[in-house]
Amino acid sequence: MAVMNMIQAINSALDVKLADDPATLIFGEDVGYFGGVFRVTDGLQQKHGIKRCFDTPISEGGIIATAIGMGANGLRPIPEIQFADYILPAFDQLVSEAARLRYRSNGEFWAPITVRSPYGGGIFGGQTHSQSPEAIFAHITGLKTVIPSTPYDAKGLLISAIEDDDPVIFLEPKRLYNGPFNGVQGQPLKTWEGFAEAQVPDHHFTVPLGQAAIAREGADATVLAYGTMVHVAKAGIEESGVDAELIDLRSIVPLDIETITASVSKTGRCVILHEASSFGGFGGELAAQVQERCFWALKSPIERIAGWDTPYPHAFEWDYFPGPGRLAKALARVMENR
Amino acid sequence: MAVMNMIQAINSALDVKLADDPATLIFGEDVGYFGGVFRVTDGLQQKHGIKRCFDTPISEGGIIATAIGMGANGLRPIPEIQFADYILPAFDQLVSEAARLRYRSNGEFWAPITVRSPYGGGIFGGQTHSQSPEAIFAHITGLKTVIPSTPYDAKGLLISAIEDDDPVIFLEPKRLYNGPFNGVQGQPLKTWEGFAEAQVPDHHFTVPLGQAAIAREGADATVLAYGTMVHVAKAGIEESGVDAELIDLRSIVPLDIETITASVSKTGRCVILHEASSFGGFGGELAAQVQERCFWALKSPIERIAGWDTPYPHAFEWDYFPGPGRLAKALARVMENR
Amino acid sequence: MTARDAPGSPTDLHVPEPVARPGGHASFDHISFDEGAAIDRPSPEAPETGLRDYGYGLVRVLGGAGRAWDPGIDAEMLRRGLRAMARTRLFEDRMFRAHRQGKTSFFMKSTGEEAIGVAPSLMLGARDMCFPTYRMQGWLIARDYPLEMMINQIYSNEKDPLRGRQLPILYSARDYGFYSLSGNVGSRFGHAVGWAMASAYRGEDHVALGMIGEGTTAEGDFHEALTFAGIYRAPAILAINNNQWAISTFSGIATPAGTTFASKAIGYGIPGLRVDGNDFLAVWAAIEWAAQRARAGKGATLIEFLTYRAAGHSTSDDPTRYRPADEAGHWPLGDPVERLKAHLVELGEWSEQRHTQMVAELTDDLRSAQRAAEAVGTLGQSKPPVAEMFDGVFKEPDWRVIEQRRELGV
Amino acid sequence: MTARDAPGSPTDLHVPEPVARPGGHASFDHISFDEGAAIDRPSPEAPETGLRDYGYGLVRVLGGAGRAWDPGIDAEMLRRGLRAMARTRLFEDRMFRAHRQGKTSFFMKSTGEEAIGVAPSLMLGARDMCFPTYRMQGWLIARDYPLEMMINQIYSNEKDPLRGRQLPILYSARDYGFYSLSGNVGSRFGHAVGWAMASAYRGEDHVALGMIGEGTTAEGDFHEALTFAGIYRAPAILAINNNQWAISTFSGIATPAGTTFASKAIGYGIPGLRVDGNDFLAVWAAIEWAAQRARAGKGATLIEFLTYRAAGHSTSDDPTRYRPADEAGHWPLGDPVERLKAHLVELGEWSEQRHTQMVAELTDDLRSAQRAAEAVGTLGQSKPPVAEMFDGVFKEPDWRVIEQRRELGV
Ligand SMILES: Cc1ncc(C[n+]2csc(CCOP(=O)(O)OP(=O)(O)O)c2C)c(N)n1
Ligand SMILES: Cc1ncc(C[n+]2csc(CCOP(=O)(O)OP(=O)(O)O)c2C)c(N)n1
Ligand SMILES: [Mg+2]
Ligand SMILES: [Mg+2]
Repeated sequence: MAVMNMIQAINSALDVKLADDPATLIFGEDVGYFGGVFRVTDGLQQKHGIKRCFDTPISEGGIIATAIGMGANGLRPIPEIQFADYILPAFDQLVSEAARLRYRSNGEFWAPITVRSPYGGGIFGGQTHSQSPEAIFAHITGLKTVIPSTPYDAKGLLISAIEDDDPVIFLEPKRLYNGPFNGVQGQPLKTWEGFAEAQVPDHHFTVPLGQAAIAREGADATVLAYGTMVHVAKAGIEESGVDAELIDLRSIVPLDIETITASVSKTGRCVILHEASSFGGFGGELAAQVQERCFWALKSPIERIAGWDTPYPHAFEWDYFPGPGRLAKALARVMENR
Repeated sequence: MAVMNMIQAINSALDVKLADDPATLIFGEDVGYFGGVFRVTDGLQQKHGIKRCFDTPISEGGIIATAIGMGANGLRPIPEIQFADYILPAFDQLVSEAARLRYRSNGEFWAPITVRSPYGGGIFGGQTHSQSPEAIFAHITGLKTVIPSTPYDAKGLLISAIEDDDPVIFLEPKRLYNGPFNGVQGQPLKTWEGFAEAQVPDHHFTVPLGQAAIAREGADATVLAYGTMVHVAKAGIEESGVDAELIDLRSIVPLDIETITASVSKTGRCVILHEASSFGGFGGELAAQVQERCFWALKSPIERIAGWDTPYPHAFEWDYFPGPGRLAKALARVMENR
Repeated sequence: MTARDAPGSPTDLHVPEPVARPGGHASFDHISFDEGAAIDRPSPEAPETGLRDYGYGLVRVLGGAGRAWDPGIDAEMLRRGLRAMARTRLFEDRMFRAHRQGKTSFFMKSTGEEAIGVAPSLMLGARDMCFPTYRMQGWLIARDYPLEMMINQIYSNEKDPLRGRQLPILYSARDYGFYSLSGNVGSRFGHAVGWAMASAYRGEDHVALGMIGEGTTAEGDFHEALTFAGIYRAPAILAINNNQWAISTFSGIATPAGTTFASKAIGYGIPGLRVDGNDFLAVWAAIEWAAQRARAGKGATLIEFLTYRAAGHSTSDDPTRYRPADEAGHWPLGDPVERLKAHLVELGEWSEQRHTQMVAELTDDLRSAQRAAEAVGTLGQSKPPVAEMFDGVFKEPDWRVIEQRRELGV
Repeated sequence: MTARDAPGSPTDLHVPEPVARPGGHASFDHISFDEGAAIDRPSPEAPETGLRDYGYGLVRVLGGAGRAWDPGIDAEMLRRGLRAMARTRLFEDRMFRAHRQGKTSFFMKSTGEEAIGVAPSLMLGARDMCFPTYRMQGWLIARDYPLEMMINQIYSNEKDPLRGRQLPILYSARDYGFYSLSGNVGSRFGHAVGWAMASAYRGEDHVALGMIGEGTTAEGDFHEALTFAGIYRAPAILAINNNQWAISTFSGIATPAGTTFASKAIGYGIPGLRVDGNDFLAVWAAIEWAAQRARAGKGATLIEFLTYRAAGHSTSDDPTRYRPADEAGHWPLGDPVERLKAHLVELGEWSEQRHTQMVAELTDDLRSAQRAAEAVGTLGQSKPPVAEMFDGVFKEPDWRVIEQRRELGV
């Protein structure tokens, strides 16, 4: 057991899998000798050899196509896309090929690939280093999408994703790499030091895909969040004074619908929080599911707190980023109806 | 005024625009000499010349990139993507470039392009000639998405889309090209002959983007649909015997939220119908909006009737396609709560 | 000083057009059929820098000036190739008619292009993998994939090996070295490279054959696959079926006149061969050369097979609307079946009579395979259990499909 | 007969590595700097088929063996070029320091590569359009785009011409022929082609210059742009900045050793020139040749500019982690500023003293521009009104941003 930040935890998951499964292979832009622009693959080439962890051309479509072909030939590739914004050139490969290969070939071929990519804002990355594209993956039948919020989960979920025989998009909240973040800019930076979720075993362990975590128990409202927003939600709940239950979804496909419905059935109120722009975002699916399944329990409209329906603007990062204050207000609103 | 099927109506819109605006240009796979695999651009090259309507390489990314560059240089391109399933290789161009150009350049450059593409199933097209990708466009800030359900609207909306200075995805319900279709397979094919919506003026006219049509007035429930599903909805409402109001959204971005909320506030019940697979589909956004805005009016959970969460399977097309029977059942369910 | 805008510019938007449209005179005079550098067969281990002219030549055996590329195949194998090509043609004609009879929704033929499916199938090994286009039914037929199974797939009936999930002819047949097809063109080209890299990674000498249509070379996938293949020296054969047409679009909309598809190899640092695709022996020889190169650890080869799409694009197509009706007759490289047959006859290894007899046998086989498949059912008459629609989205079903299956009551 | 799997295969996964990593000996011996065919300057209207060797040569003027490419620029313009390059370097150094001082979030330099931004900017016309990479601030500086405006953009302050919406240096400056940049690499390369086609469509003789990094040539966008450019003979100059590195990744991961980026033109039927990118005159000459060709209706040219990224990739990068610290010193093509300066001195048109004086003047200008921008504010101290965040998603706002703006109370 060691204290790990999220970078170290992910690095450890990759290290464990490179060591225990010769079919695993890591590749992507700058992941080899250099160890990745966020240092997530640091030391892996040196330790496991250049054939296990290597640089690729700047060609996200090519990276994913190559991974699928390798996956169809018995390997278990773990490609990295440098920023989630740059998954888009590979979108056709992910949707038309990775997601559909098993179904269309009646199980003759499949794509056991795990696509790691840092997503989300809060680092002044501007429009193309800040986006949260989970909604467009969630709609694609045949893709799983996983988003951890702690170092422990990051390692355990990543090992599960790698060992999963289906294609998994593994989105890493880059704002959480070095420490938890409550959504309020300008405070002194926190590290993961001292947080229980940063106690991470060195060895192999898994956190199963499709099981949400109850990050905070509460009686009066349910907050649904994932990734960076789990920490923002904690702060927002505290600020609101509402006794809200916080569910960290951890994977949005598969979605842990039971934990969600059990909670909202109990609390009767639901606020959904995500960083992606609101319209057509994953919050819509969550709201639709919750009202379908918990309609008679609901005491208030389900609220969505999310990025505005604009691109992610550099100077206005902290006007755009859905912070704890917006959540607190939403909680206050849903509590008006008793 | 003439009777036009949807192919003729779209062709007429293109013809009108080629004639009245030298900045318009049509290009895509097989659209030139041949007139398109669905014959939508038939005769346009012959009439307006090869520089106004021409074939392109099989390269959807290249087609859209070229269109954006032309758009930035004063033209108003109308590229065709042969099937909506094949928009995906151009997804990055649409999202990272077309949708964002105006915002990021503070209005110095923009992409006044209209991307036409046939979408949807019901023609035994199998997994990659049947999909409905509207949800992934709806989530993208900066893209408009238009889906007509009649020849009249197709022409009027397409002219509006072409004249719009923002990028528009114009999805054509291919199952409606030659006639309306109520979702029940195996009946004799209907043509557009005899339908009021097929009376289409030859000349220039517009149907504005962002205004839904009330396709059927009703008091007890609201059905939201677009494209092919508008016709399925009519049949499903009839089958159910429920006095439902049917709203044909016509464009999902911009969305006519007022018409929707006015209707559900009146009826207190809402069923959403689309052909795309359900999870993460545009129905989620609609359900979320409706419950946010009409919560206190709702007498029943909002129901979504949509494609199953599987790829579009060839042999099971009519098990997959959400037909009027499923809608009728949903209407019956929502009517249980009075 | 910075303003250089000249008045009266000679620029204009250039849109290439084919030599002839319906009513015009078909001609292929603008295409070079010179053997050029390819009159010689270089060592498969030769460095790429010495091979840059091969993309402008033409590898030929039957009717070629030299015999450098003659793969020296025995008569038995030549007859096997002839048989597989003839069988493919008969099969496709029959299924095309089945479509016209309403027995399925869609069909595609490879008439006049059979050598490109058949020769690599026979040449390559059981553990090599083909990443086909939809014009390679010949690969399966050459490896004796059961015809009845092919027809069950085409009919999407209860015995369809792909369980009704796929459009006709979008087969998958792992045990026959045939990777899963899909309706999207081009998107598996890079899978061939990844597959080959995995093979190399394990030190195996299995090679991947990726195939793409000449029209589809314009997709980004083509470039990405070649880039990766060149850099990682993937043991892959990347081949272009240049059948002159992409639906109604001529090959001049995929690459400008005056260049060749094979020459696209040059930019990727791999050899490019331009090959008579209607010459069974040339196709075999080129594949063999590239496979030897790959197995020797020298990496990938790009091959352009010159051929002609004698049929329409698919059952949805009518080629007389966009090309001269007699264009096929002007195609200088003839017909692969006729050419191989003539060669065997010339060798004294075949005769008209044996050919007629073979066609009769093949027709009988086909007829009984079709009969067996039709006993199961044609499209709409028979299909796998509807419950199977929900299987295989993931390895294990999640609650969504479980609930939905229940909702549908299956 | 079909099983050809040989035992003991020599295949293995090949992953290219650079000549040297930190601690190793930097060397560029593996790269050819021969002028080759490019010792001559062909007619800009020459057919492409005769130009295929140019992609392996090197266009040089300063220090080259021949003078065929000498563009004959007068001393006044040479001094203008020198000044713009020096100004670019000083500007970037200053802004790099501003980043270190916390005045902005991010910055990128083009140190050692200034000729590639500056020479085309001065050579091309006011109505031509550049589709830049982020290493072309020199283009704006050469056209006297106000430095203060550049700094306002970098600081995202209240006077930022892009209203705080973009990451530093992702400028847009239509009136200066500078197309909107974005963080995604490669995705505007095809816009250059579309823009050029529109120009040709109207019979105008304005050309587009598309620029891309050598690492980014691996994207599908590169291939698609070249395919369209070749087929429709777009009046576009498509240029590759080959500065040897893509962040930490050497150019051997973008194209295999032994080939060149310029030779990628061959497969698209357009000429490819390989050019000394640190030679102001050679860059000018190559752009001029390609522009003449484009304006003559002969279509596009691909140009590879050989240069070296002397700086780190960006403020987020530390190149000593992945390449020898002294690698820049081994770069055979020197420094563009020093070379042009030496040339002017040799011509008797410049002196050390004038240079020192120029640097002093430029530094003064810069200082006052920076001061003016800082009077407005640095990142976080000043920004445009928050309400503007909601503008410009569409031409007209829709109800979503109107509601959201209200919700935010701005
Ligand atoms: C990504 C994608 N874009 C477009 C299509 C539509 N389409 C199907 S086949 C075809 C033509 C392909 O031509 P070519 O590559 O020359 O192959 P051929 O049919 O001649 O064998 C097109 C455009 C598709 N299936 N997939
Ligand atoms: C589509 C996309 N993929 C990845 C990145 C991340 N990235 C930014 S710059 C860069 C390296 C580009 O190298 P090169 O093209 O050689 O240009 P240079 O920086 O050397 O000028 C990468 C990988 C990106 N910005 N966009
Ligand atoms: Mg073809
Ligand atoms: Mg570079």
